[in-house]
Amino acid sequence: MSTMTLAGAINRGLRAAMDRDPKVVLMGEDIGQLGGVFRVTDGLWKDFGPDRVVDTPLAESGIVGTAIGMAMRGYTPVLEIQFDGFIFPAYNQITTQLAKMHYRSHGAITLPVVIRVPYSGHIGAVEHHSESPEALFAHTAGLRIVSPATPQDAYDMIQQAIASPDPVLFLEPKARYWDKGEVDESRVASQLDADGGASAATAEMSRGRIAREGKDVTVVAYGPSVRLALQVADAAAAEGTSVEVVDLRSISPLDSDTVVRSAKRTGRVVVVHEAPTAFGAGAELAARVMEQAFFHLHAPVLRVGGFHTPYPGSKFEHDYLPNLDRVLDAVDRVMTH
Amino acid sequence: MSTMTLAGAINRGLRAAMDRDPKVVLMGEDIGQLGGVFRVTDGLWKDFGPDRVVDTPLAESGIVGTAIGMAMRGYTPVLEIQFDGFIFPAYNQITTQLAKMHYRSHGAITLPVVIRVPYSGHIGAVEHHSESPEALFAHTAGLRIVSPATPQDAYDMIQQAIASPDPVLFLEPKARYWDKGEVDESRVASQLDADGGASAATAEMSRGRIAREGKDVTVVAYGPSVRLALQVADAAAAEGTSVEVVDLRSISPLDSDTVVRSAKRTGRVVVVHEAPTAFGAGAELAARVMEQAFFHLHAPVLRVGGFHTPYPGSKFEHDYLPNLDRVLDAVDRVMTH
Amino acid sequence: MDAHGPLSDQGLVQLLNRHGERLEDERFSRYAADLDLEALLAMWHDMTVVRAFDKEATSLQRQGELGLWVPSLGQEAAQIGAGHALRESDFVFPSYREHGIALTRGVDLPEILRIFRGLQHGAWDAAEHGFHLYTLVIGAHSLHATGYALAMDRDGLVGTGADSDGAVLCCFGDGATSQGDVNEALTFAAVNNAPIVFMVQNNQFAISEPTTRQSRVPLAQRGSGFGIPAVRYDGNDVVASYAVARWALEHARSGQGPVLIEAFTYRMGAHTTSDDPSKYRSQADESYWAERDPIARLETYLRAQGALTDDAVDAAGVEAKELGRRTREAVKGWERPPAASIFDHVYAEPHATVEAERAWFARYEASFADQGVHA
Amino acid sequence: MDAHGPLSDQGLVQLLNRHGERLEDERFSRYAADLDLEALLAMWHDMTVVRAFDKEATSLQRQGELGLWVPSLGQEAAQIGAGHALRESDFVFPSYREHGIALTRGVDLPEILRIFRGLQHGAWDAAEHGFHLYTLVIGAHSLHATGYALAMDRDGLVGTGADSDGAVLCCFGDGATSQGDVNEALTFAAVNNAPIVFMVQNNQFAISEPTTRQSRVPLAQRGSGFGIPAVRYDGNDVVASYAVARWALEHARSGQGPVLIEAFTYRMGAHTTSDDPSKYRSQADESYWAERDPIARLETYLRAQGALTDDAVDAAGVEAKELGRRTREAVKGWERPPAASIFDHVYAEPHATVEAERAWFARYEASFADQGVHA
Ligand SMILES: Cc1ncc(C[n+]2csc(CCOP(=O)(O)OP(=O)(O)O)c2C)c(N)n1
Ligand SMILES: Cc1ncc(C[n+]2csc(CCOP(=O)(O)OP(=O)(O)O)c2C)c(N)n1
Ligand SMILES: [Mg+2]
Ligand SMILES: [Mg+2]
Repeated sequence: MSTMTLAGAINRGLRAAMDRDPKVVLMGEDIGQLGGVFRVTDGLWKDFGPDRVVDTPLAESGIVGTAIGMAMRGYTPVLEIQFDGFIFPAYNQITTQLAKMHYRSHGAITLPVVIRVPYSGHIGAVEHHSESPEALFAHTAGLRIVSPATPQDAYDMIQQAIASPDPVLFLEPKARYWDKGEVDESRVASQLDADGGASAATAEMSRGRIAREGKDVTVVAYGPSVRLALQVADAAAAEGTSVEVVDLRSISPLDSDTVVRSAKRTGRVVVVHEAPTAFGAGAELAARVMEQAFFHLHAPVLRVGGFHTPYPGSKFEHDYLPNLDRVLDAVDRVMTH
Repeated sequence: MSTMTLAGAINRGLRAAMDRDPKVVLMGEDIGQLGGVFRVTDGLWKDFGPDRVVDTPLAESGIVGTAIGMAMRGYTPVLEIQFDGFIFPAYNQITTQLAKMHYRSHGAITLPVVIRVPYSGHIGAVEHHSESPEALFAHTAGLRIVSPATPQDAYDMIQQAIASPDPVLFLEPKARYWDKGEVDESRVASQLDADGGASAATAEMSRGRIAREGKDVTVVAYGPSVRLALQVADAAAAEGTSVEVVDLRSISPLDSDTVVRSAKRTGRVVVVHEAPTAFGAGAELAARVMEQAFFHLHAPVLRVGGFHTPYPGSKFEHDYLPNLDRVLDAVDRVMTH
Repeated sequence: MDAHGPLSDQGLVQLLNRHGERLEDERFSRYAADLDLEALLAMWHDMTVVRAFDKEATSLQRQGELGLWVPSLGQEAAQIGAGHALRESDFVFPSYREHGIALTRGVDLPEILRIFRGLQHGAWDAAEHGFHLYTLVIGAHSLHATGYALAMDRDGLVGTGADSDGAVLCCFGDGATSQGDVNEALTFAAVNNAPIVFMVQNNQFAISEPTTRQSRVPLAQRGSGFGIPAVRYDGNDVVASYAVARWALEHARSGQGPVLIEAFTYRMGAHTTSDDPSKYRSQADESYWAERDPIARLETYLRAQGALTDDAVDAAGVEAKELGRRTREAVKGWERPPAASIFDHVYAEPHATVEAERAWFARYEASFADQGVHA
Repeated sequence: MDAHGPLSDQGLVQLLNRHGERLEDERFSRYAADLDLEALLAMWHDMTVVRAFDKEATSLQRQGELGLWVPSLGQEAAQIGAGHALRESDFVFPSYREHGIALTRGVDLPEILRIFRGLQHGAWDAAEHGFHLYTLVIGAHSLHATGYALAMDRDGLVGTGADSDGAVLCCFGDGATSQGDVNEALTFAAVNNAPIVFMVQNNQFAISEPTTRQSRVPLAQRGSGFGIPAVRYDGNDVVASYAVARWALEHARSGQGPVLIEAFTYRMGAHTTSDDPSKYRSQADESYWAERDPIARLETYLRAQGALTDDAVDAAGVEAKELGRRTREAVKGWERPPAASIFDHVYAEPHATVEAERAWFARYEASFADQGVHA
């Protein structure tokens, strides 16, 4: 066990994956000598050289598109998109090519490409640097989408994502990059070294976890919002409400089973994410909980997310994003039934 | 009143808009001399000339991006994206630029760009020619998304979309292009000629309509699925179930008020769309109906859509897409409560 | 700057003119030096085969057996010439019209029609043939091709002088040159010195739009903007097509980096069977290009050389007929896999949503078996 | 093909060298002929103002008053030269570093900081200044610029010879040239003969990546690939910057179509205040370029001409100080609009979702007023 920041855990996870498999190649803008604008790849260029840590031209479609070609020849490209808001030039390559090639080829071509994206807000940034685009990808079959909330998950899941034969969008909660936590480095190593490691790893990263047990209300979150959900649980506990927190970890697949099981116990569900509420991941979760646990629900599933506006200037982000008060307000509302 | 196909109604609507406003310029691939691959712009190049009906280079990002610049100088570009599956190269321009410029400029810049997209399936086409990408855009604030289901709506709504100062994604149900219907051409003309015509037009195209009244179950659909919903209503009626059909017409904004009102009457809702169910527009609608009509619901809102797979080969599309049996099955299921 | 537009025939490399006469070119003749009459006959053979196949596919579409067909009519020389210049160690990224190259890569032509019958999106094993699946999103594959070429380089398959040396041939049309992706591919290839040949088949149209809507200079000139050497040639001349492609592939294989070649040709047929070219081009234009038919001029040459006999022509006709028969039978004989196969290969590992929907679908289908169809 | 890489200083147009000596250029001197000492002093003035502003903004960022700052340090000559070549009838599409051009377009510099203080995304009236908002998605605005230019052409504002004739100046960096959008912009501009000048400020870096990661040939060469005339010049030379930009703008305004100009310069500061250039470039490199400082060389020249007096320098210093003070006061004085303003201007017409959320937010805020903050 060692203590790491979430960013540090990803860095260590990348290093472990590169040590494990010489076909793992990092590609992105400024990830080499600079170590990425968030320093997540710090030191890797020095230790693995410019052929394993590649500074690409400034073109996201080109980064994803060339990665697809490399993956066709057996490489495992791990890409960095510099900020959430800059993934869209690659949207065509991701949704029409990366996501569909396995299907198009009847399983003959697998594309184990990982796309790392520092995402979400709360860092006081300028436009396009604080967005949460997960729902814009989750509708497209062929992609997996995960987001770790803790250093341990960051360390494990980046390696599981790299081991998975499927393309994975790996969303890194950038406001949590400097959060520290204990990390056991041995568990994922033994998982991946075992027979069927890639399958086990894929399955594991696709499952949510109960981050805190409770009995009155289920609060569902992922990535940057898990910490908020835990704060909500604390605050609610002080008022006598017992909150169960589900950390989804995976958005595609969405581990609705874990949520539905919890919802059947609590009868009340609140979903939190930074992405706009409208047409967000919370909608899918709400719809599934209703479909599968309708007769257990005491109250409608409520959603707390960003608003249906562009991400505003950073001086407004604390009003725009879910915060303790807004989530507690939703908890109170579901508790009135 | 005259009889037109849905494609013909759009053609007539475009012509009327071009007659009304010399700043309306059509742009797209093969829309000129050829009249578009579906002939929706047939005859317009001949009558308005190549400056009003522009064959562009083969680059969707370029089409949308240059249209933004033209709109900044007072033009109203009406774009054709040749097929649904080819809108993604323009995704960045649409979501980070077109959708956000009004906000970015604090309202100083309006971009009345209309993007026409023949969408949805059932035409026996090859890959990328049958998709329903509405949910991939509805999460982004700043865009309006509408889809007509009848020639009358096609005629009215294309003109309302062009009159609207906001960017509009105008989704044309291509399998319905050849459906015929009566069209009253005078109504929208007087709406647009009146004071505040653009506002009234925008508001009107943003509202759903009750396509058929009923009392047991509300079936919600839009675009290509409205016809299916009406067939379901007929079939259900034969079995003694009274189905109310809501034609949403608008996906952004989603006219959930009309649906919620209906849901409060019937207590049962089924949403149908061709797009994959997971993370689709049906999820948002289900979540809203639950939030706003929870205690009126006798059964969970059910969704019938495409599956979480790429759009399959056309020999499978009838299995992949919602059909009479699948929707009736959902109607039966909500009726069991 | 070239003063000529993108449809000019100035400065085209040509080694066999439309009258079937061989020409010399200082730079490229030597790349055609190994083309003896036997080799040329083999090319003629392939060109006739793919044209016959094209005809058959078109008629199957007309009969309703195919949803669509994309003919390569008129582009046989560009494709067969390039195809014969390829080595087994090379890898091709076609767009969707490269049936001629498919043939030279050992793809059984009728298999292509699985796509156009709506049975599947990809219809052959890309790795086995060194021939990637067709990509319908214009230009998207140019980046895959570049990445693949970079991977070949990493794998030590470039510039060693060994037979294992290879390069990528990436095909796209004149229209595709306007796509951002294609230009990004040129950038990535240039800065990384990728072993790739970008081959533009300028068939003068992107559906209805003439190449003048995509560029105001010849498309080969695009290369220079990225520091990529480029050549423009008569794509209806199979000898030049072979020679230029061979030069380009050798350049790339030997580690000298990317090349752009522009085959100036003409789409003699419709864009697809859904298209009606009479809407946007003249009979005169079509006649002009009919006189420049790539197969006819090779025939003239081979006949003049006494290399093409009536017997050979007859034999090719018989073979074409047989291919037609085999194609028809294959197409009509294909069984559609069960509906539930739509859930296969969405992911390589199980995905809960797909598995849940697959299970639902199985129950749903079973309910019909139990109860008969609803209503 | 140019044998030199993208960082070569071969073939740069130069009219004022680093020693502050004027040079002649056969083609471009005449475009600088109208630059008398007064005009040059005005340019010097603007360059010093924007540099002073840059310094103030950097220190405000260090004090935590701004989230970020993007200095234009070192690029003043390229920007002020171009800015002085503009007419009021022209329209500029900047990227996000064109504070120098902003100044010449009448934007009150402190206003720019509203963006970097997180108050808003756009901070001036684009139409009023003929200066579009900053665009942070690299290259995206190049297409807007092209469309805008085409609209100017439609509006009869090109090639008439009248003062109303205008052109678009579109600015982007070396890194941006790799984006698909920029290349699509070149295509759309070329085939439509748009009145636009694409100005690449090659400051040798895209954050940490040297221009060699974007191209293997000089970026100006990109133009020829699209049939667009191009010129490469010393972007630290304000005289050349003016002359080349003037030529380019006249070319475009007069209806002769698009031009690409590459200002070869150097980003003397960090990419942004979040960046640490010591991670990826040497002190030696920075010193080399410090000797080529665009302001210093103009000063040398003007002093040698007796046109720049100590008094003038002092006066500029006072003005800079005053601007600094005004900037600090402005920044600290801006009031944040109410939170509910985030719902404004999402759409031009009411949108049900926004209105419902706005209403919810009003109720939610009111609940605090009633009950105090939760918990
Ligand atoms: C991104 C994208 N946009 C539009 C289309 C529709 N489309 C199919 S083929 C074609 C024309 C392509 O022209 P060209 O590149 O010259 O190739 P050709 O068909 O002539 O071989 C178009 C516009 C597409 N397939 N992909
Ligand atoms: C599409 C996109 N990708 C990545 C970024 C992040 N980013 C901001 S500036 C920059 C470098 C730009 O370099 P260049 O074009 O040379 O302009 P410069 O900053 O040097 O003026 C990058 C990668 C972005 N803003 N947009
Ligand atoms: Mg073509
Ligand atoms: Mg730069």
